[in-house]
Amino acid sequence: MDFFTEHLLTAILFSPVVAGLVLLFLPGEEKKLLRVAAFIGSLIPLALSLILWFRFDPTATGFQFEEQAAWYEAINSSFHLGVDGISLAMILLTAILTPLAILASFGISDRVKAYMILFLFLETGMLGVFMSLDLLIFFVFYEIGLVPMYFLINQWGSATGERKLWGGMVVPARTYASFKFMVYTMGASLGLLLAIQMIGVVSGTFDLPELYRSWTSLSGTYFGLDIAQVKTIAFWAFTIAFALKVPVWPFHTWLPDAHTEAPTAGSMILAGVLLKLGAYGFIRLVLPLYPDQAKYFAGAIAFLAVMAIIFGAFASYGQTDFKRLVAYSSVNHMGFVVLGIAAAALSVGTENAVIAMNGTVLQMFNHGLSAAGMFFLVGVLYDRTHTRDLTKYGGLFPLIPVYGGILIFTSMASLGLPGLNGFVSEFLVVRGAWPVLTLHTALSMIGLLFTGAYILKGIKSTLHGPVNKEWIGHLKEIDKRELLVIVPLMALMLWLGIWPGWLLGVINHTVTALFG
Amino acid sequence: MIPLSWYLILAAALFSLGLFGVLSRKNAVAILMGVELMLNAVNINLVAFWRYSAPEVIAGQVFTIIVFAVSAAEVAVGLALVISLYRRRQTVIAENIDLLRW
Amino acid sequence: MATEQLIWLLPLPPLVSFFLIVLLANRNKALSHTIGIGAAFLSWLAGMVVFFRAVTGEHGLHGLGEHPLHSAMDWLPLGDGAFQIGVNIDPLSALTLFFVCWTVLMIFIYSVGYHNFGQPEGEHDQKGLPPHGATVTDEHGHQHTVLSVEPNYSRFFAFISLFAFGMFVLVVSDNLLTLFVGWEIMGLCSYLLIGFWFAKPSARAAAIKAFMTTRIGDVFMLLGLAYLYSAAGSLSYSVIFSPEVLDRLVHDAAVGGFLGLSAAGLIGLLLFIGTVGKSAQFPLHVWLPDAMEGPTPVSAMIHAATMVSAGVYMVIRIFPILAAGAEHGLTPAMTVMAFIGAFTALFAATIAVAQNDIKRVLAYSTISQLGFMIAALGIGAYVAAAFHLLTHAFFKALLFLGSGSVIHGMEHGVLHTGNHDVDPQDMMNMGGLRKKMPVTFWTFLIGGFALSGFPFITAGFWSKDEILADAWAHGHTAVFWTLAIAALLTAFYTMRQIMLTFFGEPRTKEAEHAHETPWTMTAPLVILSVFAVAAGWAGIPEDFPILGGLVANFIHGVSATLPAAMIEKAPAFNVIPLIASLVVALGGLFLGWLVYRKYKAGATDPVKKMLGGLHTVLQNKYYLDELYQATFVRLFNWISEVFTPAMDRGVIDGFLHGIARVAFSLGGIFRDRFETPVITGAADLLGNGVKGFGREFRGIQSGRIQQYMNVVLVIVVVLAVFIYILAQV
Amino acid sequence: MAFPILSIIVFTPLAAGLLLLLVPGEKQNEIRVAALGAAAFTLLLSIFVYFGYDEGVGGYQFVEKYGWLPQLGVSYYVGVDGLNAPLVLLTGIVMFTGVLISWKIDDRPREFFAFLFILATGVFGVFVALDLFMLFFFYEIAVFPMYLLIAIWGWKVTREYAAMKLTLYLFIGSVIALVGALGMYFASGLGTFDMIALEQANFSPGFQAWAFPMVFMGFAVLGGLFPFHNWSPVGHVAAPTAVSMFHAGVLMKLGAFAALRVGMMLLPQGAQMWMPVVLFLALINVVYGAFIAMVQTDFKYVIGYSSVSHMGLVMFGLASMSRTGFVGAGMQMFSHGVMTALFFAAVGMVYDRAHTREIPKLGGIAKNLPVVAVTFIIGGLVSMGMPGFSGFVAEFPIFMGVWGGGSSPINTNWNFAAWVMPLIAIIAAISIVVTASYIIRIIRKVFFGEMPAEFEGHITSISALDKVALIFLATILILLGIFPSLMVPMVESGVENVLRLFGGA
Repeated sequence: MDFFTEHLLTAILFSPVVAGLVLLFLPGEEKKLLRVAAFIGSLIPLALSLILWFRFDPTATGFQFEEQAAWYEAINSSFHLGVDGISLAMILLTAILTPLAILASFGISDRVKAYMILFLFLETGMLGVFMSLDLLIFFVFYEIGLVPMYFLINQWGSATGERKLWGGMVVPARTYASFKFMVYTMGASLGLLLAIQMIGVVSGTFDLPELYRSWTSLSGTYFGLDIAQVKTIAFWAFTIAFALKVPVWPFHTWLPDAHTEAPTAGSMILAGVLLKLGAYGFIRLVLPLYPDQAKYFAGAIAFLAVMAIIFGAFASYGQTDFKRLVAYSSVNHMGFVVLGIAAAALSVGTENAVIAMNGTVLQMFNHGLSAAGMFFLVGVLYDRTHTRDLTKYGGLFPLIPVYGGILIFTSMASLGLPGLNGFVSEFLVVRGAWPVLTLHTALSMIGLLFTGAYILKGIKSTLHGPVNKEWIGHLKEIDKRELLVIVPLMALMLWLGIWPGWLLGVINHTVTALFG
Repeated sequence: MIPLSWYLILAAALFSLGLFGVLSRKNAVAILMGVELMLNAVNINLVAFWRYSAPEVIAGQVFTIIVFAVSAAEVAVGLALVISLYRRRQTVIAENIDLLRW
Repeated sequence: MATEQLIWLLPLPPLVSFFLIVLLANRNKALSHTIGIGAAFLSWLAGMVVFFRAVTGEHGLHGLGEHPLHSAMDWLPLGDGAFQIGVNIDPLSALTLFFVCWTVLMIFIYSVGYHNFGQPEGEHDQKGLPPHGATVTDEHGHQHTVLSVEPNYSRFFAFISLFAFGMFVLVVSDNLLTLFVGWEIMGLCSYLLIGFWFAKPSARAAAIKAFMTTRIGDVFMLLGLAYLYSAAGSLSYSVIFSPEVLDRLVHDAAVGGFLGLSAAGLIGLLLFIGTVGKSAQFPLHVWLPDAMEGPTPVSAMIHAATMVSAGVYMVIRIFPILAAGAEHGLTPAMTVMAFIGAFTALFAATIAVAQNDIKRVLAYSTISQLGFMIAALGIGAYVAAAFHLLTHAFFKALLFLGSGSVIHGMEHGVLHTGNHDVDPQDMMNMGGLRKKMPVTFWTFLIGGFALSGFPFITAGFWSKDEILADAWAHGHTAVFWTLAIAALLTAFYTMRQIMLTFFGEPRTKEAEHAHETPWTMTAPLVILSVFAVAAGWAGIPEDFPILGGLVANFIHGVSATLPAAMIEKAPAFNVIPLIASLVVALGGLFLGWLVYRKYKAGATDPVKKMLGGLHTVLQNKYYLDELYQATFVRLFNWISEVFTPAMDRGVIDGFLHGIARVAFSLGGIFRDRFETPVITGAADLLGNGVKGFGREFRGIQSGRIQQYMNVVLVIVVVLAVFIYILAQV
Repeated sequence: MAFPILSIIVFTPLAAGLLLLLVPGEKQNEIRVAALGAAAFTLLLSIFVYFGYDEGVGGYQFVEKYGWLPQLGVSYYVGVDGLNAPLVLLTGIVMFTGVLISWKIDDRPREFFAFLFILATGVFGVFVALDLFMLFFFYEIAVFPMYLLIAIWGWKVTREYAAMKLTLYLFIGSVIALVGALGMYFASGLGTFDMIALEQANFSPGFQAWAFPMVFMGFAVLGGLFPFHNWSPVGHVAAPTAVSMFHAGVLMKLGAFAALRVGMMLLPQGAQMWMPVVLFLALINVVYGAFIAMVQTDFKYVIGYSSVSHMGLVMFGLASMSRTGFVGAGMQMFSHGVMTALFFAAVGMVYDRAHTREIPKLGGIAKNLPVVAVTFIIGGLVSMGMPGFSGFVAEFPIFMGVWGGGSSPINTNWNFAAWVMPLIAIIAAISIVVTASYIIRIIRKVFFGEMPAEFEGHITSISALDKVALIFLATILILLGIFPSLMVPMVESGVENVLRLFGGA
């Protein structure tokens, strides 16, 4: 292992920050320069993670490219990084989506510098979560991601719209959304924080591989409670924190607001990667650390997941705001992720668990692609029409045929059409969940059915139907830059739909080792 | 010879006169004179005690002389203050000089 | 090239053509249809090669049944193994491949003419709407309106190419998952094609209706697949139809079972619901008639030859699972199928009687015919079902294309008169087209007779007769009679259609000016009509009087697809079903002729006279759409537009806001009720206390030296006295 | 005798202050430069001390001891250990930045800087003193100039009131502490004020039982412990910017530090007896302070109450009676010092331009003062304990300490149920969210959004010196957050010392 390989993860992790700092010293009025610089800066981690991808040995078990450095000896927390198949997939997703998101936000002309820097910092935050093998480091990155996102929503979010609160108090929608996003998430991760502290106190270390051994095999009485009860409480603390991030019903209400108000690129990343942090937390922390509790409460979690699937679909169908519609679709799709997680937790050690978890991770990746694509397309339309109201569109297909085709393609991917990426993962999840969570799975089909309903509603009211005269001549066809954003996503969607093996191969081995 | 008590009575009378002067007079100069009287009363005591108690040592006279010196200095400073005060306020009446009051 | 490789390549040309047209050729109409038809032709060629290599292998079909052409590869690495996908040609898929290749190719060619290739572009045409016709000036300076080319011409060929790809995938795949993939791709294409004229709200609605209704079936099918996969550990035919797996599905309690149904029964039912959706069986049939909003070739392709047949193909495919454990009589799953099939057959036939739209009639007849197949399978008539699938594909495609040709001719007339109020699809506006469009007439006649099962000649007769024979032979008399009545009605409404369309005098000016369509449309009609007749001969029962054995019964070989244990030999010849089918076919046709032979323009439809109120019910399809609208659709709209927002915004957000309010008010309480009064209060109290104390005692500070000294004196005296007293004591 | 670096640190400001008084008052620029020079010099020395301290060796270093009043056992005895070295550095930093941002003061800058420096001397003295008498001596020196600084240069509206209130609180506190301290002096029977010696005096439990609360509470007043916190917000608000920085940044640490050094280290058993009470009070500080900060409308009051809440965390860590808790408290003292200095600097800059601190009236400042906005945001993230900033590395161990407090080896005679400590930690954790909510609110309302029309043109950009100060402080916060190892080992070595006194490992 040469020096480069040994420190590959650190390089990937901090290259965006470095890029951000470089941006800091570029002249603020050179917007073009800043944009390009940011884009290039975000390409570096992509290139590096591709190297990582190819140097990664899918057949080896356990974590690879591990790095460990002293960080906070006083509480036995070290800067410990490492990747396995699952995190590798997520890193790849992050590294792919960020440049595209930055490319998508070339339209931003207000405080470009700050915007781009925040975006790069955000990328580091997300990558860190996927890489860290230390509970505390995990939390650090998990939380730090909130900050850039908050400002992206609060500063660059949609300028219009208001939200009524109690007592006739009316606040701007983006203010409401960003505040809700930040405080709600922090509030939920409070439990996580406390639980982490508790773990640190009880087992004296935050190192995950070590905790996998020691914490799970812990016994005795702590804080006057039996360890089982302690673990149960901690389990719920973890679960709620991650459930909110995913988000699982009924913790999902921040999501439509945040997504709707965020700038296009923000929504892309939010839906594409940030939601995955929650699911990843389940896979990386909850299941390995609390196998028994997870098994015991899997039914409950699955229930919430099903509620998310069903009501996510219904709510999405009920929207007249295109972006809200897509936002709720995330609730619906991530529901399947959680369902898969629950199934894996319940049947760990069996073939079902392996299949469900494979489906889950794949679904995370797929949803990352399709959701990002959908939000981007909504953004493209919004840039041109300055409305997100579905009733204001109609019959745009003849005016913007290329866009229309792309929208239909992406919608179908998001719908889970066989041949495109969404289907394989959803099928695997359903397959894995069916034998152990039969009723839940059956109920979730209602959601799957209405996925179709809202996707078609989106297409129907934008592209199809009698053309809305108002737009004739005022609608620009999707341009080259935008194509540059969406085409890679579409390519990946198709590729993953036809030949998921290339990704699943990496995921599967890890999953089999962990849950088989 | 004359008993010591006589000297002491004289001194006490002189002291009381001085004290009365200090307490009763309004004129600052007069108050100073009262102070002088009291000092002199002290001197008389000192000399008398020396003479009757320990004639062989001269501590008594020495002490008296010190008192002279001090009183002289005191008068000098005091009168200087009074005069400068008079220059400022055209008065030497103690009542009117109550700058220290709250 | 090895046959297996050929099978792998078989579906690809249409896919390639799809991408080529979308990415490159979408501006060039000629290039588009060249690519499209070229691809279809390649697939057809490959299909034929595969078909003949397959059926002419040693031991013919039986050999193929035991050793199907099969090749597979790892697709999804799962756990230690992997999920395999592959291709597989056995007698059943070979048969299906045969008619799919033909119909697809024919329809591709037909579409060129149907979309008026070579005609000028219409002035008022816009993408997403049917062409309105173009005005041209001939050499004499006369202006007249002619058909104009379809604005989205290229797109149409892209879509049907993709559709063809889906169908081929479905046919050649060796496992249910890739079958489902093709199945869904077709679903998408049917959505896109039904909504091809998406600017028409009716088309848009129909497209969504079709997609959603079939999707209902699909999600159940997905569950079925999941169940089957988890129970059998695979989805490959070779595994799931192996006797030991079937036995496990039936008897192993570990794999579940529910309400007395074995796992096999449940899986079968779940998968069957998929077919109910796809093949438009009751109660999910409602989308098919509306789907007629699409261009006619689409109707032919989706709703006759391929997609709806795919549903039946799938149940035939999984017949071993359905029938598993049927030692005595029928499995519950089969009973359900028999019932639904028979019911649908009759039900749809009754509706068809009262329809005036030429395509809707065909649509309902399709539903009804598919009902026949399902019913056949339900009673275990495996071969008969497959047989009818084959013949029906041909003659129904023929009929649809014929109707399309008729409509096309009518449109010509409409453009000529310029009266756009006349619906070119309404049979009441036609009549007498016999002379105007001879080719269309004759081919349509053949198709119609095939559909009604005109004895001995047409394919429809043999397949339908076989179904009835089976039903009778296995003693399912209820099914038998139901189907017989359905067949009677079929013959009747077919004749009604023919009479109204082609016979009598033209009932409108438009009908008078209708004329024959270009060769690109008629040629496919001719070819298909050949099969509409000949396809039946491949399945004449050996023991049929006179005709039996003239042609080797090819169709029965299909049963070789089944596991050996399940193969039943064809029922012995019996005269009763034969008579029945003769009676219903001829009787129906005769009745139709009788009723409509003197039908004049403007007269009320005789059927209406006969049926009266019932006719309105039939015309409105038993008000099922209205019922669904009033129940499900309304319910779901309520949930998504009223209930869910109320829950999210009201309950959940309300709760969150509540917490926030509590926090803020708590801060206020702390500040106003405690901090200010108590803490600050106490501090100020202290401060003010000290101040007050000073204020009280500052009087001493008079600044009068003598006053001070008086005080001193007093104190001195007091002390002196005090000390003196102390000294005394 | 080594180079008397600590004495130089302590007396440089005093000397500088006195010298400044000799400079003619109108030579303002010279005065400023001189002041800056002195401050920079002190800062350099304190940096040297900080990095010169060898945590590997631990214990007291740079020790100086001269007899001062041998008859009474009073000696001039100074030295640093892992606990106060960071605080010396902190004082240097705050002093330096304080001078930087007070550049614009034109009302008698000479006297201002003179008093500021005398204050600094007092603070340095308290931090380094190892002699009880010296400690009190410097303590009073530190408290007295505060009165003048606030009363003369403070905010017109409340300065007299605030100055008087502060002085009363602090003197009363110090008197009570003094009584306790004298009690120790006599009870020990050693006849010395040398704290190192007194550590060994092992006072009788009975004595510790009453002496500890006096000493601890006496100093804790300056540390802003509930219910004696009330002087601090008022004082912060009234004081001029530089003084607020000193005040919240350093002076409050003085209280906490003295409470630790004199109270806990000299009277460990007393500490063990009384800690539950302290813990409870600190808990109130943390939550209550945060809640009140949330509803304040005055920008500076919000910061003031947030200081109360955060100093509560220091006390909280001390009261946890566990290694991690102590480490956290040590870190929090430094982190909060820098953070709050930054806060007040920013607030001052905003106020100097907008002439109002009413949050609803402010808005859109970030456009004209980007540096202020960014650095304030960083400070805000620190105060909401956002990971990656020093606040987190300080607060996390504190909470851990409280979690583990129940089972910590050094808290004897606590006999309440094992679930109490976790419960307390959980309650205290609420403050994090509350803090987040008000910090976010301020950031949004003050720095972003629409700028009120009346501010147009008034919000002039800040000087380079101001930028230096702000960025300097912000950088420290980030560095510490990313590399806690810059400070933690040192604090740990100091904590070792404390634990030893508590009989814990």
